[in-house]
Amino acid sequence: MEKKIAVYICTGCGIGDALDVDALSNVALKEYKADICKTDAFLCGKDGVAVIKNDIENEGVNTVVVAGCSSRVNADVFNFGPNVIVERANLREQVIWCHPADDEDTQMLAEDYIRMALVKQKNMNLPEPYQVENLSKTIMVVGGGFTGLTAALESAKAGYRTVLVEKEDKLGGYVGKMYKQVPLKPPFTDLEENCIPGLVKAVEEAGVKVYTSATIAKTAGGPGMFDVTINQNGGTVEERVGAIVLATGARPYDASKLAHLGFGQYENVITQSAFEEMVAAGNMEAGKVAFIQCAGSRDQEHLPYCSAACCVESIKQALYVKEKNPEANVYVYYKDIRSNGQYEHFYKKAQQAGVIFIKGDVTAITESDGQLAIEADDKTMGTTSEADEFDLVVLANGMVPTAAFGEMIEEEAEEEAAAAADEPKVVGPTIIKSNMLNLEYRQGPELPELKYGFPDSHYICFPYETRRTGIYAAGVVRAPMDMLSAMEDAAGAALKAVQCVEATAKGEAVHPRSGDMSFPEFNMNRCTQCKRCTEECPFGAINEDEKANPLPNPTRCRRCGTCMGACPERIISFKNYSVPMIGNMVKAIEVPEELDEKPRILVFACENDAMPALDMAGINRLQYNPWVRIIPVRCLGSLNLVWINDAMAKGFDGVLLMGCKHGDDYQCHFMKGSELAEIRLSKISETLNRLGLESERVRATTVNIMDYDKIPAMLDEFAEELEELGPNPMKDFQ
Amino acid sequence: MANKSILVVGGGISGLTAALEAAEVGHEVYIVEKNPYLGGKVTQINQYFPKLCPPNCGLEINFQRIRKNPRINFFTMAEVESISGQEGNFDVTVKLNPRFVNENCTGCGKCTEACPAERANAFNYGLDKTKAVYLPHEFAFPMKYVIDARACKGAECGKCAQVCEYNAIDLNMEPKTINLNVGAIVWATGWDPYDANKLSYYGFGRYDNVITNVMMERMAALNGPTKGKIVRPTDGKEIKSVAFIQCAGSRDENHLKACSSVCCLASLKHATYVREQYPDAEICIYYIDIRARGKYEDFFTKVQEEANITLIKGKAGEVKEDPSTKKLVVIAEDQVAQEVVEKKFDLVVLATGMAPTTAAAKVPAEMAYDEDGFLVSGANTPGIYAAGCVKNPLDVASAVRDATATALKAIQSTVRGQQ
Amino acid sequence: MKYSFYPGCSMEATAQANLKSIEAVASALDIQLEEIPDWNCCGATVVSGVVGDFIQQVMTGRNLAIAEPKGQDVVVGCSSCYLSLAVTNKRFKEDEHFRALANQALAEGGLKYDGTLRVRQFLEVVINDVGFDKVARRVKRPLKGLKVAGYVGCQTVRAIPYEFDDPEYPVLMDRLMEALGATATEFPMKARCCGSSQTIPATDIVIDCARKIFDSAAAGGAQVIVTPCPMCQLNLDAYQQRVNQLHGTSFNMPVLFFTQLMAIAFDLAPDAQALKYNIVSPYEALATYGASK
Amino acid sequence: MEQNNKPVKYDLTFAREIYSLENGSYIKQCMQCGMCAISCATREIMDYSPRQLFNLIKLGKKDEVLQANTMWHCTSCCTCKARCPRGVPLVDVMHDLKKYAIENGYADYPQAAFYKAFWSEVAGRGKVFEGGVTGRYYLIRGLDEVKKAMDMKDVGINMLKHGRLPLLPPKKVKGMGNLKKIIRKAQELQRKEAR
Repeated sequence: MEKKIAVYICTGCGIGDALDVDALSNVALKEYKADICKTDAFLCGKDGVAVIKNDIENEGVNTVVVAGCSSRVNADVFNFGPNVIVERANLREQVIWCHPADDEDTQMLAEDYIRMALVKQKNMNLPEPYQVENLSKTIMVVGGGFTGLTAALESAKAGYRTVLVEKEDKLGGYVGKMYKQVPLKPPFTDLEENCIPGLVKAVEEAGVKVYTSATIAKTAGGPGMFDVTINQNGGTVEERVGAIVLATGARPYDASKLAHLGFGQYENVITQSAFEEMVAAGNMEAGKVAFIQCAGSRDQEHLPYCSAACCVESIKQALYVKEKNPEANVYVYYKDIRSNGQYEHFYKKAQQAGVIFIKGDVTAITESDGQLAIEADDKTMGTTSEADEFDLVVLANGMVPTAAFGEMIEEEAEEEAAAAADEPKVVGPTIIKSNMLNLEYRQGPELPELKYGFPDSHYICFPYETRRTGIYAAGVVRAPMDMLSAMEDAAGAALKAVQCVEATAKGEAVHPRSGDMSFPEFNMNRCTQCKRCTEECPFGAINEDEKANPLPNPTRCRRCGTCMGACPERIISFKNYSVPMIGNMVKAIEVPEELDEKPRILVFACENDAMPALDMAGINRLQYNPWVRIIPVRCLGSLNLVWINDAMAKGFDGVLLMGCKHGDDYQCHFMKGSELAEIRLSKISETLNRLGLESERVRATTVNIMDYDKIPAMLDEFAEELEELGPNPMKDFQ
Repeated sequence: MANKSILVVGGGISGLTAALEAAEVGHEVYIVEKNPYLGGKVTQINQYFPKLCPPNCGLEINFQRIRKNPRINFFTMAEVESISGQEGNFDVTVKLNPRFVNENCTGCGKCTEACPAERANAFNYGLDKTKAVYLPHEFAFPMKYVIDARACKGAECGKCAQVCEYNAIDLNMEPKTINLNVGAIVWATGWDPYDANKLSYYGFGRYDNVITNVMMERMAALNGPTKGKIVRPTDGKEIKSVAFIQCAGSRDENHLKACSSVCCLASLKHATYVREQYPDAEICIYYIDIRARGKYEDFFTKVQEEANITLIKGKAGEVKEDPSTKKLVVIAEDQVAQEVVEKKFDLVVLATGMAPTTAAAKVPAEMAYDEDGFLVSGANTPGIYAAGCVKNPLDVASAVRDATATALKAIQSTVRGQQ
Repeated sequence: MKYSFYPGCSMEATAQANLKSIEAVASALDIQLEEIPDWNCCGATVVSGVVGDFIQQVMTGRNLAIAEPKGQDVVVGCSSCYLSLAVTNKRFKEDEHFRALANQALAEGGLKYDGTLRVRQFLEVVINDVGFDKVARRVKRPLKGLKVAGYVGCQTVRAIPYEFDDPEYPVLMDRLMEALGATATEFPMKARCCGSSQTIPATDIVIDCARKIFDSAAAGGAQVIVTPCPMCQLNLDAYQQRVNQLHGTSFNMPVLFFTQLMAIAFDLAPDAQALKYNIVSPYEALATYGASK
Repeated sequence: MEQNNKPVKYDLTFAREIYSLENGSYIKQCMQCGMCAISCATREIMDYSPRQLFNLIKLGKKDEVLQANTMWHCTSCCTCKARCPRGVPLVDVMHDLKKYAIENGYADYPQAAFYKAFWSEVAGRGKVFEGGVTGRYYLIRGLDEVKKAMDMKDVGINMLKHGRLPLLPPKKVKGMGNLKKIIRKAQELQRKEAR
């Protein structure tokens, strides 16, 4: 595309008063030879926008720089369609609102931002979407229990061909074996008939292709083109599917580990599931039953988490006993009754039926003459209490996700690890070989676990965030939950699957860069097979051949640029985001000579959290050091060390990386971006020192969106420390 | 031919999610939001449990998604007036209330400097004031000012209009009505904090040092009325002790019959706010059951270990104020100790629960509600779905999950309507 | 405005001042009260403890059955009676099984109650049906400067919680006092228990409760206490001296029915003010407002 | 509560009896929040808070429950009833427990005598006359109580002086015969219902 570049400088909101606009125009026209440069007092107003539109239509402008407010505002106003590149130079929030008006330093800052925007434009192209041939929009659901059946039905009802794979010979899973189920609708008081038979029928009627007694031998490819090998009855079937819902459920916690509650010792101490089957089979005759909650759950020795469903399930089972025999004596021993939300009504219903709830820790279970006795530390009674003559004691033994069973993936080959022993390395997520999807992914065959084997999302706002694009976990395999939640979760995951196949068809990324049509391209000629990209991709998008050549799978890619940042040979780039693009922006910044005593600090800021925080500092008119020049990056994971070189060589006195929080409660939307950047940084400190450059000149910090009040101090303190170090010795070498 | 577009009523986290998820599948979506900004209740939350991360982070991403997606149309200061038709073809009238600031607003803030009138800041639950022309909050999306007609002195004052260089102030703006035709409707109008004035035994409204959990969020927030400092409202001084009263309204036949699901975790989170600012403050939580379900149990465990809190099993019965010191006495039956305990605190935080907005304002269509007023999804009118906290009391992650699921239900309605 | 009226037993003995002032205030406000013919005791809160709620409610139901043909709202002047009548009425309305059974019993006396009436308190009728404005207009001698502790007590607001005012921090009687020109004082104990019918079997309880109430009223600077409840009035009035003896206090706090204060502000006759029944003399505190013997 | 080390043992027999009382089944829905314990005007002198009493019922501690002063100290102020988050009508439950205690011979408290006196007065006349109730009360309680009453005589004299203790009772209910029939029928129905 032949670029015709136009720069529009808005003088509104005080920009015109604070800055020398003519000088800015000169930068565009004279220094950078922009085709057009215009100023307007109210660029986002109708007339201002009309000027730009007119230039696009009549002057052939196809590349626009808007120098005015932040790209966080007026994005719709300055959107001129898919064929016009628009770049914003933020003169308002990050220049005049946080720096003094009519000031030499402020002016220099503004001019640099114009330069950076122009260079950025020169180095970017309109992305062309990645298109897949033989694309499939089929949704595959793995697991035919309550969640899986629901997910399959929901996606079929949305008009998508759906495939369901179940390892047992019968659909229904854990819920299928239940006598009745907890209420899923108001008034949340009545036991409901088991929904599985109806659900199975509906799934069949909706035309879902069902494979029972089937397991997945292999899942290759990526979204829109997953090639799945299904083993069934000794043979194999191939399905090409677009996206996958993993709904393989959970298993009850191994009760044999609950000997302290009499399991294994006394025949009549049974599990929640055994009780369910007993009632379903019509074999439950007990007149006195105790339910023991948190049998395994909320116990650091067993399952540290709460299994979420057991309280309402036990309430339900207690009601079974009362349904059969209203005179039966039923006791529930609990830590806290967790009948959240409207299940409070269900709890009350059980109380009204006469179920006795005892807040207490069971201290002993004994048996005499076939009847059981329970001793408990009875909290609200303030004493030890005993109850005896139980026919049955039912342990609410919690749940463990099916994804937790199997061997853990070993870390990379020993020798490699040894060779790189002095290099810090990001520890990848744990993957357990649970034999469910058998993904042909370089990073391992299943979804990475988050904690306790649950392949859950780490994000509160984005519960379907997945580290394997196009594969969404749902139901109790994802997190401990009750049936009501699982029902919703199934539909939610189905939506995400549907969304993924639609986006893939258009060549667009899915969350968090949804709609992004760019994707990384590899210049394989220069690849040294170092494996950094294949290891570091947070989404496992890049496979490897035997010679360790990267094999990118663009439909798995989320466009964060981590591979681009990782690559020492700089062979990976996007049409609109590349190592040279940022490098040239660095180089475009004017670095005054040492004698001018105007140091320069380069900031690479994550565009998700740090950039808005910087904007917020401006909105709050917080003043900070005018030596900084800020370059937004997709994610600090995309930080390529050559940019640091460029900056140092150019004479910058310091470089600061502003990324998201990492660690257990990480905030990075690409999982490890900021952490990777810091690790990369640590690798060059030695080099810097060797060059006589203090490694303290380059550092990383974490900023969240609400840290805007700390930004001035953060920058000012860094500047002070740099002053103590003195100017960059490379400054005047260029 | 059915309409494939979807109306989402409510622009909070549930509504935004439902709208974005549907739009990213490829559907045209309209969001109708009654506030002058999108984001709803979560914009007023300081941090989410259990990660203690700022909600603005996720909102920022969601607003980015809106900016980049041409299929999303939104209306702020808008409310649905009527709905007719059926699944696949609903006619909806939407009233657009006057903002008195038009699309010319650049967000420069000159008007606020000129405005002589003040109003109680609803965003901070009345804990401070703004001018009559104000930016709802600094992360407001869209970033446009708005005029509170009840506080504004009107056209004869007109100072804001005089200083605005962009002709953005229109003090004579009138309400407008627009009509939309959509295939499905998602009702995601969320919740209101339960009115703590109704819990007279806790003295809210009479004792200024009794606040609610939502006020605590504002107080702890950097962009809140105290710039993030947790202090005694009566004198702005530091606190040495704080009590959290759980189930203030929830799990109560006289108030909210359901459990509000989030308050236990919210109070545990608030305990971390307090602990961060006051390493030695006494923190007591009065509770019936601590409901930290699923993996939230880890957060409960962590807060117990790290924040050094005292948990008292016993619903707080009463709060009394010492008029001279403004200290508060909380009386409760400590059931483990089997005794009535009276303890003094500088600050009492009521963990008030979630009242669905539909307890007060019904959907203008044939719908069903449960005994607390929560909307029953799709019960009477196919094609109208409830999402998020208007349906169940949910934490944010669950509300987002629910909203995502509901987006699919709405899409199904538009598919069904086509057959 | 016409109503059926249930006076209750105390009006014929300890609370004659209540009856007299209600009747006078009612007529001054154009409220017609028609006494339910041959009414019987509602059983108060006591009878249930001997024979159970059902018997007590059937007895109460007899009064409602007698009143039903007139179709008028039933106004009650005594808080305890109101509790009985209101709760019984609610049960007749809402509990079909109860209604059928109770009517079987009432049939023995040739009666039947379908639960069609509304049971109300005189205080609430004055506030909601007459209104503060009309009351204020009727005032002849505003009680300017008089500091009044509005002691609403228990059953007035808690018989049917939230029906009329906040069950624990009611404010409407204070507003009524303000309509008379008086100042309602800060009074945290305004809806706490006076000890009720423990007067005879456990006087200590009443003394203890009364002490706390006086303390609270005095702390708010009240000159007089007003109440709608005969039991409260009796306990606080008749036992005030006893409280002083046992606790070494020196409370001298007249305790009036709110209607007595209305009668004064309306400048009604001494008989309507019925101040002679007050044990703690109100004359001194109310002298400037025209309280008369 | 029990101070020895032997655990107390759950026995639901007594609980079932209490549940069968007119308002007894409400006890089942108590969720042990303890709101009632704080609400009570006489909590400081109660043996057990209502919550504890309900716990004892659940446990089967008949003697402790029926000998407790809890229900007798209830003043029917309705605070607990208005506040109970589970909607337990505690005042009405207390009525049942009082009735049950009287019927089962656990009625040593002066309040029980007062209650009985009150009921006799109502059953006999259809209306209550304070003088009559007091007389009947002292008949039941005996001389000791009269002595205590003498301590209070100044109160009585004051009331007399102010015309608040008429010596003669008001008129009986005219339809007393019918009222008695109604009560008899109600008692009969009540017995039937209890079964």
